[in-house]
Amino acid sequence: MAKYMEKGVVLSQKKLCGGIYDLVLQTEHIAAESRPGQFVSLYSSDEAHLLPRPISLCGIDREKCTIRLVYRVVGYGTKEFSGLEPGDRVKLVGPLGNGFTLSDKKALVVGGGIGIPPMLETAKALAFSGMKREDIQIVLGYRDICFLKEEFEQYGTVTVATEDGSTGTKGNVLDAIGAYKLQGDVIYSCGPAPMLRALKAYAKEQGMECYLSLEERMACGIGACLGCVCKSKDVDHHSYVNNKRVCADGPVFHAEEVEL
Amino acid sequence: MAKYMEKGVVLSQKKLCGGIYDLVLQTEHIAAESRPGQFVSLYSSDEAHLLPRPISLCGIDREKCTIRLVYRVVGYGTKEFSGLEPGDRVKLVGPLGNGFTLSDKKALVVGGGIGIPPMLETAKALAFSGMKREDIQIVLGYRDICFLKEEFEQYGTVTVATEDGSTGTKGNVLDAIGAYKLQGDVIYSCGPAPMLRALKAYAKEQGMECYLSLEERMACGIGACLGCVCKSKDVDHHSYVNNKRVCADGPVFHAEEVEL
Amino acid sequence: MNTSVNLCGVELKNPVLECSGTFGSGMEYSEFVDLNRLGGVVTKGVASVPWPGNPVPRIAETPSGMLNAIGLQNPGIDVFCSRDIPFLKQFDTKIIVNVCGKSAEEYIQVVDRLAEEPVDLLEINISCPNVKEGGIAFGQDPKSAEAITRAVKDHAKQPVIMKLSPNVTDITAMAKAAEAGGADMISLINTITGMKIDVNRKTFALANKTGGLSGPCIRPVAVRMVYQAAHAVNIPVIGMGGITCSEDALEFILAGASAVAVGTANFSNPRATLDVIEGIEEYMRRCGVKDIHELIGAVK
Amino acid sequence: MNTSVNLCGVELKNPVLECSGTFGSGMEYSEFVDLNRLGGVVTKGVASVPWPGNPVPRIAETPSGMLNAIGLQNPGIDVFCSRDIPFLKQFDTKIIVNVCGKSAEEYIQVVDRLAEEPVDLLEINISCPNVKEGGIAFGQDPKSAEAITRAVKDHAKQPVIMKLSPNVTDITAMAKAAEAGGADMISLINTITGMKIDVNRKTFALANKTGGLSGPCIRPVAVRMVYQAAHAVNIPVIGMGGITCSEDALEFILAGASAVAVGTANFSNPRATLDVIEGIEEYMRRCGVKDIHELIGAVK
Repeated sequence: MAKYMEKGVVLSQKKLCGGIYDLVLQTEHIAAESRPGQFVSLYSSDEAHLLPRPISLCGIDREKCTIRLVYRVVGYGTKEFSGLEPGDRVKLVGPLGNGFTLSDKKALVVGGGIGIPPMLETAKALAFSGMKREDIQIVLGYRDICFLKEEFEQYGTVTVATEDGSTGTKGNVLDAIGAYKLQGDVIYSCGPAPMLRALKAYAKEQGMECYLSLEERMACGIGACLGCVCKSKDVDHHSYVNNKRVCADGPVFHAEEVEL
Repeated sequence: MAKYMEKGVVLSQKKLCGGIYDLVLQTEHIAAESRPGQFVSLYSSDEAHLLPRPISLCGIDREKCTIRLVYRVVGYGTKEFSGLEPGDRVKLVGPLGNGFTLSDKKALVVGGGIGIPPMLETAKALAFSGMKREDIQIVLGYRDICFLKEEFEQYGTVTVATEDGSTGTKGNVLDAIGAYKLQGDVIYSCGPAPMLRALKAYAKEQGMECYLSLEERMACGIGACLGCVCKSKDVDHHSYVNNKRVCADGPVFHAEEVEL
Repeated sequence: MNTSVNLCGVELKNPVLECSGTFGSGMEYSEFVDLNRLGGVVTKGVASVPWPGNPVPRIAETPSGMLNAIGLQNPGIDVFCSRDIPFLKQFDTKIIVNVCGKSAEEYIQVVDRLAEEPVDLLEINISCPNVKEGGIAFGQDPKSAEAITRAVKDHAKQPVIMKLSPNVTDITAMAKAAEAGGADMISLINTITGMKIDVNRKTFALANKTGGLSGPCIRPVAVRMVYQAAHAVNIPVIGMGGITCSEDALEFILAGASAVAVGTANFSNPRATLDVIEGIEEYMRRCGVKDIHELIGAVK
Repeated sequence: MNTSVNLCGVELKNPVLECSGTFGSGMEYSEFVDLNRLGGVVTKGVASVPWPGNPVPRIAETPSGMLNAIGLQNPGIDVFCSRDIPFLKQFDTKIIVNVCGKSAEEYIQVVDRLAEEPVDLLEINISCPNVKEGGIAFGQDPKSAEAITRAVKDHAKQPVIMKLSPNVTDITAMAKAAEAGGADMISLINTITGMKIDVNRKTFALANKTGGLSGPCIRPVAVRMVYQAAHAVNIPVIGMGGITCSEDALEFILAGASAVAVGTANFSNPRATLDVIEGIEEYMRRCGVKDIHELIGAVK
């Protein structure tokens, strides 16, 4: 898979809810080469802010060559991106990372917080692969306001958990899975570390295959700097020291492959 | 004279000729307190560029509370300002410096290069003070393309020198003054150091009063940091070491007061 | 909510000062800042006699920072005592006089002259990289630093802050040397020696060739050194280096600084000191911090 | 127009390298950069055995810069020789292997192992601030630096570059120590030790507490030290520290660097090395410079 450095052109941007933005970019090559679970690095135009901001792909349109990024404003870079308007250009590099390896097994698609967006393209890919709707169980965990939920409903059965109980099960995604006794043979997931840790334990207990998409501070984003490693069960093929690179060997890992 | 830190609102901007821009800002307080020969400090919105960019006042409209800045793109800051569009906001501090002390003596108003813009408001002030047109001799020195020339003609008799000889006298402002035997009792001037040095010598030789507006790298722009001093004949009243502060004691100095 | 800190008997209403040399004696900035709001005003360095400083250009911009080579231009202690101190006495803030010299004798002359003046603290600058003699020569060798500290302390009537240079291999050795010499406090960091070359004009950006690097660019170095120094000595530490906002100031406080100073940020935002003070108060409210002392050195 | 430079018998087609640790062994960047265009590739530091490096977070952004505390994670010399060297041999560029160790013996093991490998130059890292033993311990004391240089030189079959730390009081003493120990060249600067505190989480931004500061923020310090070092020794100097574009690179060359290396800029612009090479050529055309040697050390 080739990687490209481009100037993406903003096609649209809207605010989904407090602090969450939905940005669509026209790319030259990136969309055509992208798959669910991969990410792009966006760059600030401010010279004081050097490092790329890795943002997962919420949507990929290979024909129109557009990508959709749904992200939370957490710092300088994302604040800047939230001000982009149609026609503006933004430097990006991608597609990066491995993405999800999908199968036709009965799936639990689990997203928590700002880990929800990449699961949308993942759910879509599963649905488009011809899987039955009832074999795609989608579980979304929010703090309070639900974003992207209606879009997920196109691709499978959606179960929601909210921390404040305002929608669905009060609690986290594990609470929702338990409450509805959701079943599956494989878990695809992205979300905060505690959620991934709980899913890993749950999958092990249930004898399920489980894939986790991790997050870590990155510098190069392409596997060269070794900034964003995670502890792995097996030796990694870069340094042979049980440190896999989140940006290049991941961000998606088999749950048993990594220590959380 | 009070100083203000404000967000100026861009009313208009146009390119006058290669690298020279004409920017009009709506200010809250600054215009009302400004006088010819003073300047404002504009700030980059890029966090990597900290220092103010001192830009002289080419025009002041105290009633509408607007200021006009005509500047050359010479680096990062001015490049950024040249991209400002109507409605954009830019941080500025002003008015700064002493400005010209004008009298009703027969005047030679001399500007060279990007030292021309502040002389426009100066010529206007002389004209509006009721001086006769023939007592306001304006001499402008350009590299090649003449900007603001027509506007100067409203206020006095304009003589032009160009380095390439494309308009007026081929050479510098001194060549033009010599060629037309221009007379006056006082010189008000702004321009590159060699021009000011030549004017100082000429004024001394002719027994004329002469005021020079100087330029120097600044940090605070308000007289605190002592970054932008010039050698002065008399002890300065800040440090008593013959170092006058261009930003606070100047930028306008009596020619005999400073060493160039 | 308590934001006041007591530095060796001197009670500051809040821990926010500004850095010597960036604020004059406050006169120019008093158009933008109510000096009564500041914990204290740290004056531009003053010597026994007027110093003319370096040739221009004295200033160059660098990424997220700047270089200066002012060279401690100052009017000397006589003018300072007759003009700057009376000016500052009009305000309800502490007066901290930064003292510079080219020899122990020159420092002592200034310190002696200030003995009877209404000055709260002395900051001894042994770390200016822009003067040829004195200054940094005392600030890069522990033995010299200890000796000059002791010499100053023997004369000083006010508590003494030794201002340290970051241009050293081991900041803890310098901090301990100041403490051993009897310093009541230390402040750090002064600027880091730097250089900029104008590639088009093929010459140095500064007439002095080198200058002192300051601004947000050096903040990570400053926070590290303040943390190391605070863990090395038992006297209060005043932290500075690239503070532009309250978050920056809190980094230093959490690292162990009992007070902080705002420097280069005054140039990009004349109100920076007030923004820092207000931001610290807001942070304390938001995080339920009742006393600023809960934050000093809280990150270990 | 000649852009080639000869470093102790090794002819680089141009003076542009990248900094060890920012570019791996070039594999990942070869998707963005034709490695044949580079003067040479400086590899990530390699030790005698695999090193796991530090816990995460290893990276933090700072104003116009970043902190890293990777801790020299590397696969050890055996994997390196069987994988990275053959990869690099495919390209028409020079191979410069960065060597790290925790003791003289470890450095020597790597140097010995490389003796028969098709490697052009060795860069000995005595300046990494992110490992507890070795590294910077050798790089902050002239006597130790001289000794490790001599030990390495006794074994090395390739010319030796000693990579110096900026975390010292006097860079000229370190440069002279390397020269006295027999170094063929020196390279500088490595990162400056820094720290960032997350005030909201009240903890260090890096798991290692401190990290190495790099990026444009440190460029003025780097240019100053390269200038000082180049005037202190008679061996070639390789300059680095915050180079993002050709103007930055030219600052170092004018200050006295015979070659330059692009580091952190690779992260913000994967094509940065090529941009620097093309920019230098364009500058030489514009200014009528026929040979890059006319520029080396031209600003005195």
